[in-house]
Amino acid sequence: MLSANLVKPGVLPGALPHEAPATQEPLASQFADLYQQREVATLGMWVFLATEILFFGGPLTAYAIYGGRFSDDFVAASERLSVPLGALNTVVLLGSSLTVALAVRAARLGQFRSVSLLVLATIVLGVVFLGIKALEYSHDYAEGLIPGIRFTAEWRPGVEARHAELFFFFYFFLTLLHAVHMLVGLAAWAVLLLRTLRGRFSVRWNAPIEVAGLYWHFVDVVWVFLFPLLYLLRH
Amino acid sequence: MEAQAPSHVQSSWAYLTIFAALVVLTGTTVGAALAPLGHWHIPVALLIAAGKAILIYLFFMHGLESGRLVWLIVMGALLCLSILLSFTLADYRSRPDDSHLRGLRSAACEQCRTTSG
Amino acid sequence: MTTATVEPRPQMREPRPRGRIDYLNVDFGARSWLLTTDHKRIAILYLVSITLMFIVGGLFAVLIRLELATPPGDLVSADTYNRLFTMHGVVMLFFFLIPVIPSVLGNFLVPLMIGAKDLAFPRLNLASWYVYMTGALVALWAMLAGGVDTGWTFYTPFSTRSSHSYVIGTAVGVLILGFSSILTALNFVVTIHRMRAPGLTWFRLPLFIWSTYATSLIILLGTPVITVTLLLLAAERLLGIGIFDPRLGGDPILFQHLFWFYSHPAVYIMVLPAMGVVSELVTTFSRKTIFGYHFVAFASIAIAVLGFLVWGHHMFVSGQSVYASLIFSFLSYLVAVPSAIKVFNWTATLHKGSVAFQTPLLYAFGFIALFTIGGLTGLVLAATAVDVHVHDTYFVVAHFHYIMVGGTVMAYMGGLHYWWPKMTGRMYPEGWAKLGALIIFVGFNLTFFPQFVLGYQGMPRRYHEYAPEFQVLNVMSSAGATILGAGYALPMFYFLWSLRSGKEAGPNPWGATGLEWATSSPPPPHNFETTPTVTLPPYIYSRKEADVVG
Amino acid sequence: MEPGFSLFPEQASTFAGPVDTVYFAIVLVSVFFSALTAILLFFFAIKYRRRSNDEFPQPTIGSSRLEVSWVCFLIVVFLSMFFWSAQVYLAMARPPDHALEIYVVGRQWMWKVQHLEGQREINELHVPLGRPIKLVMTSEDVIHSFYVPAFRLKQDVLPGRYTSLWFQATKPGRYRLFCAEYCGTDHSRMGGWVTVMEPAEYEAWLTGATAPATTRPAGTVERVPADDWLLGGRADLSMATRGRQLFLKHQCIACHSADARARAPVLEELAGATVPLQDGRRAIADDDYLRESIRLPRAKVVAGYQPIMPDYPPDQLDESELQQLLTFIKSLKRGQTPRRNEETPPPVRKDDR
Repeated sequence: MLSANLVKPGVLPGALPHEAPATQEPLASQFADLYQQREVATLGMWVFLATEILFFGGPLTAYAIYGGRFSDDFVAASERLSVPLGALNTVVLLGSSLTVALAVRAARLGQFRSVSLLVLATIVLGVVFLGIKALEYSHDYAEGLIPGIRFTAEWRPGVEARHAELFFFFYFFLTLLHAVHMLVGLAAWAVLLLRTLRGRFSVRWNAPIEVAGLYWHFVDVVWVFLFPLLYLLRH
Repeated sequence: MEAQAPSHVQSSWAYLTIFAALVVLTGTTVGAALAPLGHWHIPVALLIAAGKAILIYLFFMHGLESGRLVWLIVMGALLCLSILLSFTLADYRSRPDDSHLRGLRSAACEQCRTTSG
Repeated sequence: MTTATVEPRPQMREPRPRGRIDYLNVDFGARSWLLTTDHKRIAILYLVSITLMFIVGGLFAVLIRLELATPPGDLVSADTYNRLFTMHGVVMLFFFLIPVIPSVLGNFLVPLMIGAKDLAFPRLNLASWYVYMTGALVALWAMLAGGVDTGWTFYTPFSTRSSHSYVIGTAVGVLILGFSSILTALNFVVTIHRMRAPGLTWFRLPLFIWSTYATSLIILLGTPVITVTLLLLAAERLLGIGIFDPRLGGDPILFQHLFWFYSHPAVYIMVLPAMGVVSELVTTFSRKTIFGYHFVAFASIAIAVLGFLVWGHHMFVSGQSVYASLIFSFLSYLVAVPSAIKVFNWTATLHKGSVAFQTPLLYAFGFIALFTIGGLTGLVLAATAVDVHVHDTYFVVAHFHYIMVGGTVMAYMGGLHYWWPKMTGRMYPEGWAKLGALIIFVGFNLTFFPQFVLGYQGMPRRYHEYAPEFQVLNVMSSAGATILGAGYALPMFYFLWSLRSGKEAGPNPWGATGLEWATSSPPPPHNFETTPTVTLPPYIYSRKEADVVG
Repeated sequence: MEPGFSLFPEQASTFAGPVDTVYFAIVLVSVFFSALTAILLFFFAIKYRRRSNDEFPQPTIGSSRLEVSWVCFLIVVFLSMFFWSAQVYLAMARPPDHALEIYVVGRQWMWKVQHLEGQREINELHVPLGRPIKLVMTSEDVIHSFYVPAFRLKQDVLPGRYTSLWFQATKPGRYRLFCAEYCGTDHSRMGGWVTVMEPAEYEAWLTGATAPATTRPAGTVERVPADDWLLGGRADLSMATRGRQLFLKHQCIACHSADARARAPVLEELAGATVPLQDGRRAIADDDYLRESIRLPRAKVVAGYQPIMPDYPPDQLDESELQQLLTFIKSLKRGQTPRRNEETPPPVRKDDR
């Protein structure tokens, strides 16, 4: 079931001549060989990540403009967010990036038992991240910080409530956008976990894991920028 | 070219050290937020975040070994985003008072001000 | 891998051997079309759906011109008219002009021109068509349910506060459509980078591939911004948060910045593929290598890059700072230079060529002449002082119709006629096609040239009723519109007619030199019997030329 | 605006001449290049038409020297257009300091104009000949655009902010006024006339000698709600006086009194001064600053004062009243702040104004 052929690290695993194709050949018809298919998959993901940079860039530009104009109100609103939970979330997500990096490494080495364990760890860390976010959202709801729906929080005299509401709109818009990307990533990891367990991948063909890894690292990089910009606005 | 020829594979220790560096940087950015940096808060926070992003790109995303084309794609997207940001900010920064235009006032067309015809 | 030497002599009479498998007769039935992953069939699916959207957009245009034949608003009410010009804009721009050449001609030709069996991600390509149809259906539902009256620009705070129409429905339709463009562009970029035939270096690529590549760059970098801007617009309209509404602390000019950051590069998404088509037509029908290949190729990339720097020239009078307006005006003049290089090189290519007057070349000439006028009136609009007078008047309407209808649609018609034999294996009727081209050229100029004069006289755009002194020119414009409408109807008939009883077209009816002419017409499912090897730069027509360059 | 066919509208402002000149220069260059392209296309196509099917032309690869010189030539031509029009644009951007200010409010589907002396108009604007006029404009709802083709000028009118447009009329007459930014159902009916009058005639008009003018879109019979706003525009109650009444009516005097030790800054000699703010920044007290400090006082709190001033949203103080208040504040010289106990004319109720 699992091709657990341990290979001495450092040797080019792909070059084993006697490697019997444990899995049926996944070469798509329009490609010359598996190498081209892997190159195309990774390049496709990188181009998609370029569009994602612009996709997150749009609201961040608007956030930067309003941050410049209403800096005091944004600082007052940002102080309402809990920095410990945010920092913890960042570490959780960095951890999931670590497990993904190790999973891709293990896949290249053909150690598919550790690949499935690491992918499982990634999914668990992802769910923990979303759990903490849900906790924060319920905390914000209780305090009446939901823009447009329930924004009843009290502000100290110098703060304009509408600008604070604008800050919280960007907070929810950016973090929900990020959370949606997390969900898509978790769904992808679940599918890949099943495929790994069914032995679909081999040392010669595991590009999907690497491509999903690129996507996940990008979602982590987005949070790396969102955390200071949203949580750590101070005078 | 026969099968998939992945590049060299780093040891798992390398990844662990990168992860540790990232966690340390997260700590520093939180620390920097508490320090009284005044209007330097955001530049410092962005600098640290950029550092973490570069670490993730180079090591976790194999940026080092994935060739010039991928680097070009990432730089292209970041350049495009910086164009959007810088031109929009240029508009907002130069909007309240156009005092800097007083200098150009002499260049303005005289005929437009005197009653002609 | 055999070297597919392209025989640059037109072979017309070669009878099609019975029983040869091509992408059309390899399979029949709805399933074979709706679940295909063959880029050629997906191109045909796009051709059908985009032509339908063009007809819908055209109907709105006819109603608008009928209303504007008389100064008072007597054909339709003001609200209906506002919905008409908005939907004409939305349908024609997002559902026709932006996807047409990349999705129809690009999908069909990119793999053929670079010697690949198919695009990099065939399933993603089919998904792109389904996403397009979903977006189109959502927008059509919004139109039938009540339409949208904000103008295709959705300016706030009118679109988020005062408009009582289906703004969110249309915005979601356009938003979904953005993903379809992104998927197509992603497919093209990866295919052109990684799946070229052996020997096909970047400077041996046909110029249509260069311009499709540059278009894909713009789509990939621009579309995400409009997608997220429409999301912000829908959020503001639903939640009442003051992102762009000044009453709640927002700034309407920020919406204009984010909107035009995509929407100006979008006009290059529309015109760049047309330039690629014209480069192919001019070389083939003058049987000469393009003049200054490197300049034309890099001009496409220069347009893609500079296109992102100039969006502010839409906002000279919108309350943008004088400083920013001067910067945008300066850069807008620089972005005009690459287009002028292309026009210069097309004209120089004809010099000492062997020019054959066939319909595609007539459309190419129409493009070059009308695009030059459209481009030069762009210089008028880039001049800040003059733009203050002509902004939001019919001068602007005439300018962008000269570029989009005189430019892109002309080139699309030329490209459609040029590659029709390759797509269907049949020739279109030459006589009728030339007549159609002439009618379109005359109708177009009669419709839109008077609008330049109207614009400078000061007739604002999007007016349901106008001052009586503008009537003379408006009647001319409306008359021209009917001729233009007839001009576009004609090809639809003879193209369908040619499917049944058009002459047999051999693999290379025009004697062109692209790789797509090295395979049969219509091509087999996997494009080439054996993957071709390329040894020569493109557009080499004669033996002498081959050894001069080879 | 005599009917009849003319290629371009009348030149009725000092900008019309320069703008037309720049326009014609660019049009001439455009006609030259378009004609050159068309003639070359036609000439090459006829001269080098294909005579026989196996005719193969000489290979010419292209000369980069020709291309580079073409590019340099283009850049010189284009940039000269840029500098020429930028020069005129800069003149448009900076109104002269002593311009006559007229206040304009755009709302869905009419223009409401107020003159400093108190005269009010709808869809009409009377201006004197030969004096620089500065229109200070804002909108009550969506974006409009004040466009007078004869002056070659237009400026978007934004809600929540002041935008200005300046011109100097050179020819008496009546010129069309349009709204150029799409603003809804009656966007095409939101227009009227700008009347340029001799200075003497304008003074007579200002003192109410003639009835207040209004251009009602053709066919509207019913009483437009703005009618009573219009009739209120008597010449004896100038905008500054009306602003002073509002200053007292809304109890601004309670805090903004003459002595500096009070709870709010003194408003004398404020217009154009540089105001130090609490967070260390400095703001110039232009129209936008005054408007924001009335609508959203907590946005920019002056250094040394507490943010205790309440908001004044549009339903308490509409755009026309805010403009009157602004005129009053800008007219305050040293020592002119009204004292608290001064008897003021009976408080003017909203409906009998």
